[in-house]
Amino acid sequence: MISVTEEEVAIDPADYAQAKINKSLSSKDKIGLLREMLRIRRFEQVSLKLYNQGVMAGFLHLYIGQEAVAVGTISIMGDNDHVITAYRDHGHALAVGMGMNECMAEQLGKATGCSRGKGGSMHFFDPDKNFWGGHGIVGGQTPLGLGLAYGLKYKGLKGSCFCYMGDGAVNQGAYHESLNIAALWKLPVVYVIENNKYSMGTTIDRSSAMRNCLAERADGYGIVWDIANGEDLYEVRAKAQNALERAHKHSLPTVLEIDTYRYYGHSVSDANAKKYRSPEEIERHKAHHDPIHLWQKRLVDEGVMTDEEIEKLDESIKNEVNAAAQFALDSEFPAPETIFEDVYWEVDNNTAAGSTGRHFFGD
Amino acid sequence: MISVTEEEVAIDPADYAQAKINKSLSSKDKIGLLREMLRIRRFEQVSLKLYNQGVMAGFLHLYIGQEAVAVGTISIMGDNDHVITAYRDHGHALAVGMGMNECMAEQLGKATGCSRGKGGSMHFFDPDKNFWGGHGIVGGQTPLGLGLAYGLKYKGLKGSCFCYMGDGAVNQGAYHESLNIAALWKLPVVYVIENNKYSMGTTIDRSSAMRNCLAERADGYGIVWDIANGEDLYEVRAKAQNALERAHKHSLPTVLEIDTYRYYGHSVSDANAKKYRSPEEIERHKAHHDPIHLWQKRLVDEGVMTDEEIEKLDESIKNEVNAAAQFALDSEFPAPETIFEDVYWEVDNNTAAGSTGRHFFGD
Amino acid sequence: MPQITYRKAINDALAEEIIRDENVVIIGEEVARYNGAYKVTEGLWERFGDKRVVDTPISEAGFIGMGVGASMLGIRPVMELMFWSFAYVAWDQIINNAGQVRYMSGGRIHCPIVIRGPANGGTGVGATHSHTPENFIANTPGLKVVCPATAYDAKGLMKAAIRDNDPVCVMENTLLYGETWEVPDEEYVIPLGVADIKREGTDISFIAHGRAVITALKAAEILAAEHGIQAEVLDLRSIRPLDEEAILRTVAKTHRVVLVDENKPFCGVSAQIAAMIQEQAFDDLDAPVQRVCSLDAPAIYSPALEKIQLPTPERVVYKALQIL
Amino acid sequence: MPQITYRKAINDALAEEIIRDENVVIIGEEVARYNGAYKVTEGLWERFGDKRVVDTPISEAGFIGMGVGASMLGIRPVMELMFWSFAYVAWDQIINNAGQVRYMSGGRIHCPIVIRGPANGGTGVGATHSHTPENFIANTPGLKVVCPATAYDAKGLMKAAIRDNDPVCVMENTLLYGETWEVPDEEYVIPLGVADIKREGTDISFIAHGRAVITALKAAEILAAEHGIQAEVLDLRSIRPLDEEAILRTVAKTHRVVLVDENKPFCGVSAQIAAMIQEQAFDDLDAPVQRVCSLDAPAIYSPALEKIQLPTPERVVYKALQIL
Ligand SMILES: Cc1ncc(C[n+]2csc(CCOP(=O)(O)OP(=O)(O)O)c2C)c(N)n1
Ligand SMILES: Cc1ncc(C[n+]2csc(CCOP(=O)(O)OP(=O)(O)O)c2C)c(N)n1
Ligand SMILES: [Mg+2]
Ligand SMILES: [Mg+2]
Repeated sequence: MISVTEEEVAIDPADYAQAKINKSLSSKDKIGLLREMLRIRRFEQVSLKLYNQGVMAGFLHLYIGQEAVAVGTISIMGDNDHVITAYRDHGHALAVGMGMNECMAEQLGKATGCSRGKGGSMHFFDPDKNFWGGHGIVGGQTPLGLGLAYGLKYKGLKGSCFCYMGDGAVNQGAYHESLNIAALWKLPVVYVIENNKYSMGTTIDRSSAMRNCLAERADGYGIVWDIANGEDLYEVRAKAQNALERAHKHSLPTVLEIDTYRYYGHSVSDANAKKYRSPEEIERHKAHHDPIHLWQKRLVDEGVMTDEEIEKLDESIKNEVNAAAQFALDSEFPAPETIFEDVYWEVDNNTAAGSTGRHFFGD
Repeated sequence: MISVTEEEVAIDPADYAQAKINKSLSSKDKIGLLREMLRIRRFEQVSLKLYNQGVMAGFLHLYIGQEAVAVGTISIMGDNDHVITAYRDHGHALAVGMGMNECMAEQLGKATGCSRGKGGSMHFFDPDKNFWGGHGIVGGQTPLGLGLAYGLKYKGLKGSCFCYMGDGAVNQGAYHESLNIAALWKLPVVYVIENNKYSMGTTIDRSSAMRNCLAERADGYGIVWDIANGEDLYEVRAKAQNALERAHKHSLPTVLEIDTYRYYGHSVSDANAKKYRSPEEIERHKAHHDPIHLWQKRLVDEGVMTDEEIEKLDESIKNEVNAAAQFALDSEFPAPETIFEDVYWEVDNNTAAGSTGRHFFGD
Repeated sequence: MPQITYRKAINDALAEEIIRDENVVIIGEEVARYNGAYKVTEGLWERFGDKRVVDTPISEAGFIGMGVGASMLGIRPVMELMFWSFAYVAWDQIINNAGQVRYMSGGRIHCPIVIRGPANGGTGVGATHSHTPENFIANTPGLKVVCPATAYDAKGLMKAAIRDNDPVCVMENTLLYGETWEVPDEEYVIPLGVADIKREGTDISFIAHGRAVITALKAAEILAAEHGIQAEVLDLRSIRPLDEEAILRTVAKTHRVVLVDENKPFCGVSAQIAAMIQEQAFDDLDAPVQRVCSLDAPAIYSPALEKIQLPTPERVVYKALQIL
Repeated sequence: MPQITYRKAINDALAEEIIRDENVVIIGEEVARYNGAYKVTEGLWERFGDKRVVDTPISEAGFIGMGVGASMLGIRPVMELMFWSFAYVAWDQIINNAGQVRYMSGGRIHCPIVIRGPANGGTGVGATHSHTPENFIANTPGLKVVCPATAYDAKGLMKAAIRDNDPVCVMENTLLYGETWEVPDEEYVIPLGVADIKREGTDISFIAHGRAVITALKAAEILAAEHGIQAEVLDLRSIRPLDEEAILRTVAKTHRVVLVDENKPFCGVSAQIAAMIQEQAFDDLDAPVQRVCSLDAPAIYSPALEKIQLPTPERVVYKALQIL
């Protein structure tokens, strides 16, 4: 089994900025990465505001603090690389290029939402952008990610599926079944464990037995694994690139654990967010480990941007988000009859199969 | 985490006969071990005969070739050590001391069966002998075994649960969930992987990705694991004893993989038994790796028994089995009204709860 | 009588049973230090400690199966599913292990386990989080299922469930957790299998379980106020065992029935009740039994539509008027 | 017309669809080299090779979910469950992923997956191996379910299922695999949602699906021979979509109905059919709709009793005579 790609050998682990995938970044690219991270953060801040205004139902799981994971990994992807994640999905959705309007509208349950108001915050989808959701059952997306990788291989495409999951999700059996199949059949799936140290209010040591880290369980299946520091965009990209190449060149899976942190509670309704961890811990992360601040500092240090330019970029993004919020608020709720749409393809497409026999019951 | 028991350090791996648990065996004990293995083999041979006569329904999974696993591991157990296994359960049932009569009758679906004819070959039970089944869903018993260990610990008892499973069963997610909980909560469960190299017609390399062996996946959870040669009763006992002590003394789980082999097909209806493996392979095992022959040879070498004594023992066991077969054949089928018994404890025990409201529907 | 919430009533039931029986243990995700995702187990870990209130990893198949195994040894685990929707990753453990092990062992084993948690739509959490599997559970001989509609019932039924020697699935409702009802201070237990007339009436019977009872009661008020029609509201409380006699009594009294049911229609609980009534009370019926179920699509997120996807008092009234 | 087995009919359907569409792939435990536990996929691996016929580890949640994921990309996996009973370890993947992902994505995704395998009791394999979850699947909008009763239907319905762009669950029956029926050489497809009158009659209607159709036909023969009564036997074939019109037609014709159903009674398929008939054809009925289901206990092993636990022609005849 091939465990190290050529690229990996070439990387000086001390400086991920020197990795080929990072060295080749233009200034514009680097600014683009900042833009994507800021778009996520601002989007979510406004989402939180809207949630608190009572225009959103259910859960709102904020990604704030974890932005470099989605942006870093997704930024290296090509046409045949696919993404699937759990309910904390706004970051990935925006990173793959989904529009803020349809994402915001989805959260408000509007007809203009990316899932026509049927999915909500946890269930963003955009297959046209290779984004397969947004899944609410912990670990439930891990076999789907496997299947996307299987489909790519079946079709003879050089691609991959990045399947994101939390540190708590590693204890769902379906994930292990998926690891075994991925290794056995050499499927190009990359399981990205976004280790933010908590599953709801449970610290990682109370939920997971391990030797050194969660990714290491991959050893049991002969799968190559790695750990990345999720506050460093360069490192995330370099290590994700290794996984991507392992998928593209060798059609092999990887488990990539990325250390990260969420600033907010598990979801907005998590009143305990400051009970199971100390306010100091949160502040420490904000002050010293914030992926956006650290990236901004890099860009300034590298002379790519000035503070003023960053400020300006941020302003334009805030405008974009506010416009999206307005779009969402102004949009209509779906019509009642749409309840019965999007259940069956055959019915929606008015085919013979969709018109034969009764498909819906009751009234 | 404690990984090696004192006993382990003391064992010369080259000679498991010298392990304390084996050195303390009297001649009578050693003969007893042979008796148990022979009882299983003869029981199953007669079961096969009966199956072929058409008096048995469903599946018959023979344990022949694997006898040293059940007998070796169960022979070290005490009052608070419990056993649960899959559908290939005759060996474990007889080894815990269940009577041949009720086991044979169960296979014929008779009222005198250990499960009153409700379980059949795959579902032997005898909680009074700490034997919790006989389970048909692959891997389904692994959380139950965890629960027995949990219950023991909850009650403050120094005990263990040995949970047996096949090499194919390691790919069920519930097993991994169980491993994590076992390690996290320090539960005295021993997962015994009876690695007979095949899950139905699938060789282990086509079903399981691994580095070196299946048990090694335990590493990912920080669980101690070991491999034993299942043709050597001494080795099985010595290694099981390590696991047992780890459970008793430290309330820690173990994964113990035991190399073994089944001579017959997956079940009696497995017409392919000679397709997915060569007749030579089977013959080689019978000739050189049979746990009963090897044990008999040991006993003769050690001067514990003569060939004639072995022959006599075997004869008496054959008589026991034949009598059990007759018992089973002579027994009555359960009465039709028993279909509705053993569904609800409260109904069976005629309690207030069992008599309130309708419990059964239809007619 | 004091007014307490449905949530507090369950919390009290759990606390009382923990005190009463040393084998009762609360197990589930976030039930201990976090006080429960919906705060049903609030304060229990602080009061009763690590042994009696246990947080689990997110491994429903593992820990529910573990509870079943422990119950075989005489432990009485009360397992929380954060949502009953998550039962589907543990489905084999629930149906096959909790549900069949007594039978397959010829009665040698029993499983005094309770599996509880909310099972409802209506809170904007989408299709995967809004399942109502009481019909699936009730389909399965060996399992019992109760769906309390009030705080009073929730407490009494929960205590009965915990004392029951068979596996009992208790399906609660997040929309009810914060609602209050009168609940006496004195101890009481409500036996499974006893339906409850929540409102007397003469003209038509509404039969329901869980939160649909509240919907039916609202519909009854509308009917009375606007049409002078007196609907009787029968709360099944327990689906299996089922109080068929109470059902037949109300049918014999009113001759007209609307079933209100948050299940999806196809093979929902109300399908069984309708089939049973027409079979056993054919001549008592003056009109076909009507059903008001959740609209037959996966649970929609959009809050505006989600509300009308569940049975509404208006839909109940409409159906009632059609057969009056 | 050639007589072929139910097994062979499915095998032919799979082979024809593999040839017709390069995206069709057969995936499951022992389906390739072993030819399938019940030999349904016999010879396919030899003919079509590793890419099109794939053996899996014993990881139903993993591989069914994988199939769902692949289907989202346009692959058309035909997944074998060795028994439908094993679906319960993959229940979340089936209900939530196959069943809800189209809805939750607002129609952006569809899952042209088929999940097939036997779902029946009667073969001495005990409670955990004898589940018949067609009622659970049919309860779930987003999923479809068909239960063929003959070789002819099995082939035609399987081909329709594979061509369908929604997830279809095909529930076969091990007791039928070896039975033979006439099946034409020419290609044909039987649309889902079309019931089939398997026997014309005027006096009473037996409505059934799967192997219960055969039971109903036997009962009809007995009734004709011994009582001169002509029963019509309607085979639902597909449970969801359901041919309600055909049901209402036969009810309007005979005015008396016995439902024959290997499901357990509580919320079984026949509960839904009974509820529907009494609601939509109340005035057509001369007697309550009767149900003959599996006796309401986990599937017993004992071969003697297992036989009578399933619906028998005798029980159908008995019920019929009660309302004639
Ligand atoms: C099967 C299942 N069990 C429980 C839940 C409830 N739940 C949702 S998120 C969550 C915590 C997951 O934590 P983690 O995997 O670390 O992801 P994070 O929220 O930190 O991103 C839980 C318990 C669920 N959605 N699905
Ligand atoms: C969940 C589930 N899937 C599939 C099966 C069918 N099945 C029964 S035994 C078996 C093979 C198991 O092999 P292994 O675990 O190696 O045990 P062995 O038979 O070799 O003792 C299979 C696939 C089942 N019973 N349960
Ligand atoms: Mg986390
Ligand atoms: Mg094996």
